[in-house]
Amino acid sequence: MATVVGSVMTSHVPAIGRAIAKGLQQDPYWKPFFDGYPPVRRWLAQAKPDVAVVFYQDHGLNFFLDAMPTFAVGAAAEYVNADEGWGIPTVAPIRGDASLSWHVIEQLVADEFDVTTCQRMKVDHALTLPLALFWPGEGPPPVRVVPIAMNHVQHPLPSPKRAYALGESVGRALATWDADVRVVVVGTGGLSHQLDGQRAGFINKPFDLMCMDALVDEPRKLTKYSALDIVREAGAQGTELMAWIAARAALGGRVSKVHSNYHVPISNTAAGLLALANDAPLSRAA
Amino acid sequence: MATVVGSVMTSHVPAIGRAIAKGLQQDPYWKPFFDGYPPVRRWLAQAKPDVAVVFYQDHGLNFFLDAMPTFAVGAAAEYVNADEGWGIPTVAPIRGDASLSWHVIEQLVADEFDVTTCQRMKVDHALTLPLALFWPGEGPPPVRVVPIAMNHVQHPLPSPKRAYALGESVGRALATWDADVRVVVVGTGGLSHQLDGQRAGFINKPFDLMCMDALVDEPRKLTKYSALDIVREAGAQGTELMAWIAARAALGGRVSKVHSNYHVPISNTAAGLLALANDAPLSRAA
Amino acid sequence: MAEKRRDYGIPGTPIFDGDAAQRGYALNAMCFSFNDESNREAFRRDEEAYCRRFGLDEAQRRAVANRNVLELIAAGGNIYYLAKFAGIFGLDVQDVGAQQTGMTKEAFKAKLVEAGR
Amino acid sequence: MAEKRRDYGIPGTPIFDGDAAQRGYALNAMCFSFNDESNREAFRRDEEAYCRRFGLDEAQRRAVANRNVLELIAAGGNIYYLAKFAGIFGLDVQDVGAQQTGMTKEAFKAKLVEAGR
Ligand SMILES: [Fe+3]
Ligand SMILES: [Fe+3]
Repeated sequence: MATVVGSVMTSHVPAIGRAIAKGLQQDPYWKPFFDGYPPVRRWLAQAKPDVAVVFYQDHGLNFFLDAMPTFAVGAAAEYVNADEGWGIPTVAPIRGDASLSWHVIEQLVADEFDVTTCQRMKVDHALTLPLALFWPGEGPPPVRVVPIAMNHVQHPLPSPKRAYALGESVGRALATWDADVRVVVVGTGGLSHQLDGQRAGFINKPFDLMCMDALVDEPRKLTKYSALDIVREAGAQGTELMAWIAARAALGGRVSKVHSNYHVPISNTAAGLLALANDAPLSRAA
Repeated sequence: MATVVGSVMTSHVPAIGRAIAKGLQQDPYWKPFFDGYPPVRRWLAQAKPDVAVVFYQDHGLNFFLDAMPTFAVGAAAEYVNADEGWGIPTVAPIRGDASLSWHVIEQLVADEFDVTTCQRMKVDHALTLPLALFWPGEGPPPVRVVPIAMNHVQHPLPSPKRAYALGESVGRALATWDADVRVVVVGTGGLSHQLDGQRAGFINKPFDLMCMDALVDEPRKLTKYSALDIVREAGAQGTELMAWIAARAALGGRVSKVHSNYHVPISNTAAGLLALANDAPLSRAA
Repeated sequence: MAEKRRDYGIPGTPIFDGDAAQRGYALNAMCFSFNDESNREAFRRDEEAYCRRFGLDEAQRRAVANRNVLELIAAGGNIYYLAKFAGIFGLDVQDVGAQQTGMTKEAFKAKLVEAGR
Repeated sequence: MAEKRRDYGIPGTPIFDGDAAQRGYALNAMCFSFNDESNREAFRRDEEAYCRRFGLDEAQRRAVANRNVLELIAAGGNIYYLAKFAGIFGLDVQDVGAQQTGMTKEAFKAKLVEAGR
C-alpha cells in the first residue's frame, strides 16, 4: 500500500526558470533562494518518492476563461509543458500516474468535490519549476505526477477552508491506494506577492512567516481566512498559498519539519520553502 | 427582487428535433408525446418567466474528455448551438443572462461547489429542444438562460444527493437576486433509458413514475440513491434524472403540480414531463 | 492497467469509467471530431487515413471497420461520442440498440413499446 | 452591467471578478493567444489587424497601444494573460510593477528588497 513520505511546499515564479537557464544559482541575487534547496534534495533522495501529487495553479497556459475550472485533476500518462510567452525554456513531457489520478478523482467525487477531469493537460512553470528545484540537472524528474490545478485566476476563488478539505480528500485517496508506491505531496505558489494594481510589489513578511509556522503544527488555523482575506494579507497573487494548505491537509496528522527557507524578494515575490516529513507515513489499506 | 415561478422538467432526445423539423407532432407515434406540452405552454404564458435556469447535460458538443467538468455554469451573453453530427437543424444563438450567471456562480462557490465557469459554451439539444417544446414556432424563446451542465458522460458522476445540494444552492442564489425578473427553473433529460450495451432499450416505468411522484412532494427521497443505483434502476443514461432533481431542489419548499405527462417510448427513451408551480414564488431580498 | 475492468454488477451495462476513458481516448477524440461536417466528410473520403490521424489502435480500427457498437464500447468508446459516428451512416439510437441486442430494428422498437405498457 | 464595479475594500488591488471577466474577454483572449510564438509574431507584424481579429473595443485598443498596464486592467485585462502581452516586449513582472506604481524599476526593486528586512 502507498506510503506518504511527506510534503514539500515551494514558491514558483517564471524568473526562477530564467535563472536556472542562465546558471545564476550562485549569483548574489539568487543565492539566498537557491541555497534553500540542497537540504530538501537530500531529504527527497532519502525519502525516495515514486509519485508526486502536485497542487498548483495554471497561469493561462492550459485553461482560459471559456472554461475555467475551480479544481482540475490531471488523468494522463504524461503532461506536456509549452511556451508560456515569456521565454523560459520548455521541459520534456512529465510522466503521469493515470491509475492513481483516477483513484484520486473517484475519492474526490465521492467526497463531493466537483472536479474537472483532464486527460490532456499542459502544465506550466508552477509544476515544472518545483520539480526542477527538487531534482535539478538534465534528466527528467524521478517521479510520476498527479497534477491538481486550483483556480487562482478568476474570482470567486475557492476558500482556504475548501482547499484544506480538498487536500484532506486527496489524503484519504492516498490512504486507500493499494499500490506499493511512495508519495510526496507538493504544494506550489506564493508566498505573499502582488503583480497588479497600484499595490503591485506588496509583500507581507509577518503574515508569510505566520503561515509557514502554522502549516507545520496548526494548519487549520489558516482556514479561518476567506480568499479575499488572503488577497488583503498576502497580495492579489498570494492566494497561491491555497496550494500549500491543500498539500498540508493531504498529510493529515503529525509532521516534522525537515527544512524551511524564506527569502524576499525573488522577482516580485516572497519565496518560501517548507519540507515536512510525515510522522505516520504508512497508509492504512483499503 | 427575483420571483421563482416554478419548474418544468422534460426529457430531451435528438429525435424530438427531427420530429419538429418534419412537423410530425400529430403523427400517431409522436402525438402522445407532443400532446403533453400545450398545458405547460399555457402555464408558462401565464407565469411569464424572463429567465430560465436550465440544468441539463452536454452530449459531447461543448465538452470533451480532455477537460470534463462535473458542473459547468454558463456565464455568457449568448450561447451558440451547433451541428451535433446527427442532422438535427441548429437554432439561432440563445440569449444568456450573464449578470445572473455570475451571481449564481458566486453563491455556488461560496457554498463549496467547485464549478467550471464558462464564458463561452456551445449548447446542444438538451438545452435547445426543451425551449423549442415550451415556446414552439419561429421566433427565439422569450427567455434568457443560465445553463448549468452536469456531467453524465464519464464516471464517477456526481450523486443525486450532490445534484440536490447543487439545486438548493442555485435556489439560494435566486432568493437573493436583486432584480425584477421572473425565473423558471428547467431540468432536462431522462427518464429511464439506455443506449449502450446488451441491456440497450432498458426502460423502467415503475421507477420513473415513482420519481415523478417523489419530485412533487418528497424530492429528498431520491437522494438516497447513488449514481450507480440510478444506472441500475433507470438505465445507463437514466442518470439524466439528476437534472430534474437539481431543478426541483432549486424551488425549495412547497409546490403544486401544474401538469405531467409520461409516455413510452420516444426513440429509446421513456419521456416524462412535469411542471411545478412554486407555492412561495417571492424571493426574500438579499 | 487498461485490462483490469471493474465489475459494477449491472448486467449488460457498460460503465464509462476512468479505465474506459483512458483506453478509448483516441477513438472518442475521433468521434468528437464528427461534430463537424467537414470531418465527417474527411472520414467518408478516406476512413483509413482518418483513423490513423487520430492514432486508433488495432482493436479500435477493427471495431470501426466492423461498425460494431459492442466492439467499439469494448475498445473504450463512449456512447455519446459513438452516436456521432453512427450519425455518419444515418443510423439512429434504435439502430444502435438493435445491433447491440441482436434484434431487428422492428423487434427492438416493439420491445420499447412493450416497456410502456 | 459592465459599469457597476464592486469595491472589495482592498486599496490598489484589482479583483478579477465576473464583471472584469466579461469586460475583458476579448483582450484576455488575445493575450492568451500569445502563448504561441507565431501569434506573438503576427501581433508584432500588424498590431492593428491582430487586435481587430480579436474584437478589442476602443478602450482596450488604446490601452494596448499605450502599453499601459493599469489601463489594460481597467479594460478587463487579467494580469496572468497580460503578462504574456508584456513578454512580447521583453518586460518582466518588475517592469510591470514599476509602471503601475509610477516608480523606476530600480526604485521598485529596492522597495521589494526593503520588504524583506
Ligand atoms: Fe504563480
Ligand atoms: Fe440526453
